[in-house]
Amino acid sequence: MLAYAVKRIGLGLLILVLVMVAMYAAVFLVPGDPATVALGPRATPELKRLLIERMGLDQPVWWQIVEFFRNALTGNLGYDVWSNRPVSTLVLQALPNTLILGLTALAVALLIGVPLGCLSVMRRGTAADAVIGVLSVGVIAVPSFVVAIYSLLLFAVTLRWLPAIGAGEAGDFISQAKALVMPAAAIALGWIGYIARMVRASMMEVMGEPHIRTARSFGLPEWKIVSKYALRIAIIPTISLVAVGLGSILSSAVFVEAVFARPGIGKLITDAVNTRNYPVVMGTVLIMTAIYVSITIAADLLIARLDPRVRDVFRG
Amino acid sequence: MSPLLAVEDLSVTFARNGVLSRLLNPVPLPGFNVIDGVTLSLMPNETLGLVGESGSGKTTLARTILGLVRAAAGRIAFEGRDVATPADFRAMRRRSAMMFQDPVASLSPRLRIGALLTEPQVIQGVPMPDRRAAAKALLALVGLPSSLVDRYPHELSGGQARRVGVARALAMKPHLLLADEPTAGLDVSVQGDVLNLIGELKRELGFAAMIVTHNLAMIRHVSDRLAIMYLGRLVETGPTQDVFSAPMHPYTATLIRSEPIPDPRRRSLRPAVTGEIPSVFRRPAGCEFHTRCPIVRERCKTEAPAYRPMGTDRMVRCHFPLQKGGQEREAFSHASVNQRGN
Amino acid sequence: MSGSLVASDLSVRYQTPHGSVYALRHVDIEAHPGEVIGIVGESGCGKSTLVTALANLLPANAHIDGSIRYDGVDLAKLDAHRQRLLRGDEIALVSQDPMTAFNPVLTIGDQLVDFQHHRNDLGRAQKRARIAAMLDRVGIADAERRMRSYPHELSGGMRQRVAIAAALLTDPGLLIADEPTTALDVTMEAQIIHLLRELRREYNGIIIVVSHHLGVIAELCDRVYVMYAGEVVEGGEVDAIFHDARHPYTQALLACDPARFHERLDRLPTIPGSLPSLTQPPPGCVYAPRCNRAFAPCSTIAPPLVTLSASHVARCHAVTR
Amino acid sequence: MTQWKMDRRAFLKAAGALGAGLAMKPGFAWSAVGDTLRIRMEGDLQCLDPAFMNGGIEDVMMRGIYVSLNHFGDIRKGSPWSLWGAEKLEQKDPKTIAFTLIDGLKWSNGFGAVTSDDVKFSFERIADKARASPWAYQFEKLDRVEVVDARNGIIHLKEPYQPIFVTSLPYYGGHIISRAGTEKAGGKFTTQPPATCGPYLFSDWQQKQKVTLTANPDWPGPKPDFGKVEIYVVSDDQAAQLAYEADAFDYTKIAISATKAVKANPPADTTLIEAQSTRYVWLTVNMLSPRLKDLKVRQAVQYGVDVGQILTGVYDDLTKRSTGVVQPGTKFARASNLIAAPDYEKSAALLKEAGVSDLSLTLTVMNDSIRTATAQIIQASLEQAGIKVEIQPYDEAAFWGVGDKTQGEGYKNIDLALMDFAGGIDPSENLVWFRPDQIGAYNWSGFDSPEFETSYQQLVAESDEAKRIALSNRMEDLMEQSGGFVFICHQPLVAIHKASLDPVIYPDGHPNPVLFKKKA
Amino acid sequence: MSSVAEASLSTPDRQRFVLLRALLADPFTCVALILVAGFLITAIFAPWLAPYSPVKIDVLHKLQPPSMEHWFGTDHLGRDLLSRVIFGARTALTIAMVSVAVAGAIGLVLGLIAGYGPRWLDAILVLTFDSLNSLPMIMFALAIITVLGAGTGTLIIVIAATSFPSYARLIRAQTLALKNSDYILAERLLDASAARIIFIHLLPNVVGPLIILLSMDIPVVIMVEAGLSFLGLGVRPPTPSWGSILYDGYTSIRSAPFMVVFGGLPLVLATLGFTFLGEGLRDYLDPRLQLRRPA
Repeated sequence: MLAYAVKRIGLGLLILVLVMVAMYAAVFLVPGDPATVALGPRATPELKRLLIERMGLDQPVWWQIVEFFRNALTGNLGYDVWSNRPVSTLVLQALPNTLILGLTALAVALLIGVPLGCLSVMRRGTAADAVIGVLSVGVIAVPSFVVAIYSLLLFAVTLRWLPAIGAGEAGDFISQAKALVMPAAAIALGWIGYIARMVRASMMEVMGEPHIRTARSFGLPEWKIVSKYALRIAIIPTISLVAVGLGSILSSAVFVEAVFARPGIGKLITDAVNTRNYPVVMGTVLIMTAIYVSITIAADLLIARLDPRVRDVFRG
Repeated sequence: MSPLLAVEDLSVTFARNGVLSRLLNPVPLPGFNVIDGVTLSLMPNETLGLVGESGSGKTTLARTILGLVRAAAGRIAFEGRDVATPADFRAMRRRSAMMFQDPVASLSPRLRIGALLTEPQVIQGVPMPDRRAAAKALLALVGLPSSLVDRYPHELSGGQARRVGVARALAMKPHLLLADEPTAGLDVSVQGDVLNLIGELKRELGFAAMIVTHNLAMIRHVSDRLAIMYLGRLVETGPTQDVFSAPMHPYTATLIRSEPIPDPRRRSLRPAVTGEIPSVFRRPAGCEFHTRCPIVRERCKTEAPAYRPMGTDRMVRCHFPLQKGGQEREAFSHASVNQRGN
Repeated sequence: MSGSLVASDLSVRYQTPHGSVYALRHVDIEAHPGEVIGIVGESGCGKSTLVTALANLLPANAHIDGSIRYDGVDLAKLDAHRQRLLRGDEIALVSQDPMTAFNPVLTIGDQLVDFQHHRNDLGRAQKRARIAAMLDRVGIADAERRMRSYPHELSGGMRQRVAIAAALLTDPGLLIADEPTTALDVTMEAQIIHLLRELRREYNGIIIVVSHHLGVIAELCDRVYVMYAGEVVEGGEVDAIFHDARHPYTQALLACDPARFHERLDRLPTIPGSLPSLTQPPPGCVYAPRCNRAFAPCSTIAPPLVTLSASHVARCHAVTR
Repeated sequence: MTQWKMDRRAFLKAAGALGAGLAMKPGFAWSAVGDTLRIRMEGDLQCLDPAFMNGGIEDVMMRGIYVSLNHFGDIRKGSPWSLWGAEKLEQKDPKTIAFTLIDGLKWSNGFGAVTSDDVKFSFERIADKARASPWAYQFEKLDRVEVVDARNGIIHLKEPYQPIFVTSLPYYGGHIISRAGTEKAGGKFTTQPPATCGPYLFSDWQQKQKVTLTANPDWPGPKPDFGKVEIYVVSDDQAAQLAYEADAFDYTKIAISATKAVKANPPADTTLIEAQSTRYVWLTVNMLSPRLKDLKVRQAVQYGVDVGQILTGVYDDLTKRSTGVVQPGTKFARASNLIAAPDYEKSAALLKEAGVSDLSLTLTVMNDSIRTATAQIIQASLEQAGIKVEIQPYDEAAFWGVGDKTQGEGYKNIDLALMDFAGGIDPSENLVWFRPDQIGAYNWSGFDSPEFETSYQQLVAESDEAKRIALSNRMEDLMEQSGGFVFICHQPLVAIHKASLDPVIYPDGHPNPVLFKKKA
Repeated sequence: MSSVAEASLSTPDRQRFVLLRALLADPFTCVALILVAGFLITAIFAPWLAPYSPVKIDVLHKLQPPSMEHWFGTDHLGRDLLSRVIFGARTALTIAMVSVAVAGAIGLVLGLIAGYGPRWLDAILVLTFDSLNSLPMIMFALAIITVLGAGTGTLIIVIAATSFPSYARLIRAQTLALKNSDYILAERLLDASAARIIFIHLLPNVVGPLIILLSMDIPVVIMVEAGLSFLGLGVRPPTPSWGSILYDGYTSIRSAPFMVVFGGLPLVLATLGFTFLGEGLRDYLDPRLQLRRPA
């Protein structure tokens, strides 16, 4: 297990390096530079040159990459071109908001999606199964910003139950929780569908296995077979899905973050990309990829914990 | 007469780790031998039964002989020549054939039977004026209707698939046939079909066969000689009739004794052997069988017995081989009871 | 008789997109407490359907006719809930493949505790104690440790012992062993046969052993039913079946088993021909197309069940008392 | 030269009247607005150093935390400037301006009184070429600031530069920072100003969410109406409008496309502001492009664009067609375009004359909704004139790179580009980008007119208004005659605010929260 | 190579009808089939079905609510929304099908190479797939789009480039599983060349699950296209696209809330249709195939 973890982490680091190299290649290819963007019609060539030098964009790409990693190893991810604040600070300020949003959304999605999937399996072939089936695909198909907009109209504008924007007052848990409800729901909705479908599909497969027949032959009640015997196995692919999903939520939260004016990593990176604020782009991508890779590793280790068969393969 | 196939001291080692973990772990973990020091030979036209329980390495041995698995040590000779390089193995494979345990699984599922049957010729560049006709001829050879040429493998019954397997194996008129569990999963009323077919073709075409199986009842009728495997090693070889009538290795005796007899009047009183088959990962010290052997002695636990000849045509790997009429034989006598009949 | 199992005129057919499959037709079997009943037949003979029907585990597309009376109650007429209550209480199943019969992600102990769910009177600790005792009885050393093991950590033979222990823990009146040794190596098979035979001494319920292996049936059973293409073609005392088989199929089947011959045969005996279609079963005798003794009525008129002796029956036009 | 003072006086009168009006109604109850003013801006702050700020929220914050010598009035009142940090601001001659700071201005964090040396430091710092401030052009003509005494100083210009009162002093460049504080901070700072002196203090910042300003107790000037200003960061106009409706702020700019609906059905207690911003929009026709070398072809394009459709389709007729880059409605605006209405036949005839058939052009455009909508109307209307147009959208950063000669020869290959710049209120601010030296930078038309250049130099030095008007009109004629431009409009500025307050918006479209008033 | 096509694609007629009948037997799949067929017909016959030109601008009649004249109303430039939705189907389906096919082909080739090729090559390819998967999609997309310029072709490249790694991983896993299967061993024993094994024996067997997966990914791609168009990085205006209708609808949500509905509805229906059709196909052809993560 330890050897496996070490191996996975090694691979993860390799992926991290490759992603950064790819990012630098992209930067190299993408036209536009921060000076042109920010200074708009007022930039003088000297000024542009100065900014470009300040960001090291005049150096060869390989040198920039080496520099980046050299600095990253000492915890220095570079400085925001405009505010000159450390990128690490920017990311660390934005990250909690997105993480909380993503985790809450996924937790909600799991709490609703998994039981729905189970219910669907227990009532397979019935109207309930059909309704859950259509609903889950339906909610996947509705773009999250549409959900966001309409819930904003309903709950913030018309009913005034929930705050329209922001992440809540710092330190005020209730206000933060209130500000979380709509964005989390907007993201969670589609995921409820995904998870319910995923759980149903893998559950159907598990339900056909001989050990379920064994459990039935001992007269175990169906709910117990589903919730304990089948779910323990059927949840495993869902865990990988959720792990990958958290990664994609972090970057795709940008629509929802835009609608609810919620400060977060999605907004940070899109803004940075749009203004060609390369140090911020690179630093954010590095941290995001690191998080993504660690989540995937964590999920694999969790799967190994949940499935003793896998666990033993790694032990051996 | 020189043997068609000679295997000497063949070992196969499975590495414990992949490339990456070898990079990450500076000290490589030791591999384990799934085949260990196997020596056997096969005469032209002879049928050898390779018998063992699951995990004994019999299938791996068969695959190693044909070069599908790389041997860690030992030597293989085919028709008097050493087989070592990939080219050697290719040459050898052109003169030999293999039948797989699962006949349907060994046929490429998206090809029709006609294409599958003639594929060996196509690959080996044998000129064929009419592929369909050639396929039909092969079907006829194994007693199948020619209408099957357009079928897909999954549309065949178990027996039919087995026959197609035979036809495909014998299409190139090999000198050696390796058959891996040719009757596994077949009903008794059908398994004879396949074996009879192999027997007939063998008489007709003349090839040597090595049949890998765990089915003792079947193999005693179709093989000339037997080789018994336990944990990747041969424990006994000899003419089939002799091995059955007077097994020398306690394991052989155990196997024969364990087979349930389809006669309620001759029920066995107790199982011939207790305990579980150890894993090749944790080979017992000394004689591998000592953990389960009913006549185990102290020496067996520490000292590995040599594989040594006994009499003219027999080899055995045991410190204390069973003698005809010997005392130890009692432990394996087929004690039976007829509960209702007496 | 109390505790007896009587299936009469039992037929099962499956609705499939390609039409009905008549998997079981007009089956009559009976079993009494203390008896070991063998059901033998080759693939496609309907023995799995019979087991599934007896254990009330038929899939939704199965349609059942006739009756299965266990202890006077017709199992086929019970609602799903009552059926479930019987399973794991009165009826226990040891299934075919010990490799896949247990949930791979739950420990043996955990599953065996759950399987005793009908015993509301027992606490978890008591259930575990029962498991330990039962594992010990089926010959598993170090029961406590094994209860903490996951199924894949056990060998096939050991898992089959656990499966038997699990079935016995529920104290069933009817124990069905579906191909209990098929997936095992021959040395393990011998051990499981031995175990089952030992257990029956202390067990008073019915044991039904289903197998395609004549040797296993001969070793274990008191009475045997031979099945072919969804029908019971012959039934009787084990000795009568093996030594005085009357139905041509039984005779042919016995003749095919190479284990019955000690001298080398040049040609192994076989049964020529193939199974009839179960979608459209022949109107006459199901075995007629392959039978070497078939005569005119065999292919058109379904043969009656001929009683040959008190316990020996055969479904054949050619047999006589 | 005198008009500035007159404007100031006029404003003072108006302010006095307003003050009298307020005094007559003491202690009235505020209907919806409390002591906190909540306004919404689009982007977050990045740098509060006036020399390196980026605009937007920073601009608005600086109006609160710093002080400039003068400041603007509301754009709807013609953006008159008035005194603010200076109690006296006098133009002695075309090259000298004397100022006196108001009494009692004090730096925070114990950096003492605000002095004329701080003014000198602030202005000269931006003008210093070595420092490479992007705003250096605002003080391009600054020679030096002479410190007379603690509160008095004189601004010396290298040459006459009229626009200084409106382009430099009231804007970011004119904000005064503390010499002592800045030097103590190492000469530069970004988000933590070492010392501030304005009516508000920068008290809290929640990144990408909100900035809070609280009243500065040491502020010697007139107390602002609101004790606290919260500036919310919401980039999306739609979201902001919804948030406003959910009572999250008191003032927000809204999307132009939403104006019609808001007008028809305004949220409760809400006033809609419609004004014309200084942002001017035009279609660039690049004469460097091989397809557009012929003036006739360019004129065909000029005749082929139906600007009226753009005004209706994109701007809901909230604005009128521009006659150039100079703000319409001001004295400097041209009376009319030379080509005032589309004429497809004329267009086709011109093409025929030029011997061009199957003309197919690419229209480079930024990828936001307003600009792509405009581009599509241009495309449709040029299609009627027989010119095929393909729209090539770019994101903002890539867009600016397209016409940048430092990035290769691509700028010569642009056919059409939909462009818009934020302008000022002096015509020179808007015309400067079309000088020949801007080719390959911001003059994407490749417009290379020596007469334009000389006129420009005259324009900035000239103080006679009539001459300036003539000059600027002539320059716009030159632009149009070159075939390189189709003037579209100055974008409307649309904002909504609680009816109970009275906002002040600068010509750049951003509010000055200091001047927001509560009203009955 | 023709034998490959023959092996993988030729299905006897009876089987084809069996498939169709089986698909129609399930009510969901039946509805899905109708929906998909509907969208396909709409896409193909768009010019005949649309009541107006989708690019005809009429600014005087912009943002009109649904009426008899304009069933879906008009957009912010006064274009007929129904016509744009109809032509949008063409855009959406073309992009979805082409990009999925391109990604599938790349994934197939690379997956086969990774699965059947030497281990070092496999390691490199898998690392590449994983890295591409870890790359923030938006940056990646932006890089390609800004270099190549927005447009249908670019969109296809972006979608193909971001989605092929998952197909390649599937194919690789399948290939690895099949590589040691009996029939591949049997072929190796016959000394079949690597090309023969890959193209005649592996390809037809891995392509089935891939096709199912691809069909299930079509709705995902439609969503991605809509998403990128929403960001203004999708098809070039004035090409009608559901995503740009959604975006235009969003910018006029207060004045014309119906636009978001009419832009979103076909998207939702197409997603529903393709998803259920894909699931029906999977259930029928390969029930054990695992669902994948959403894109």
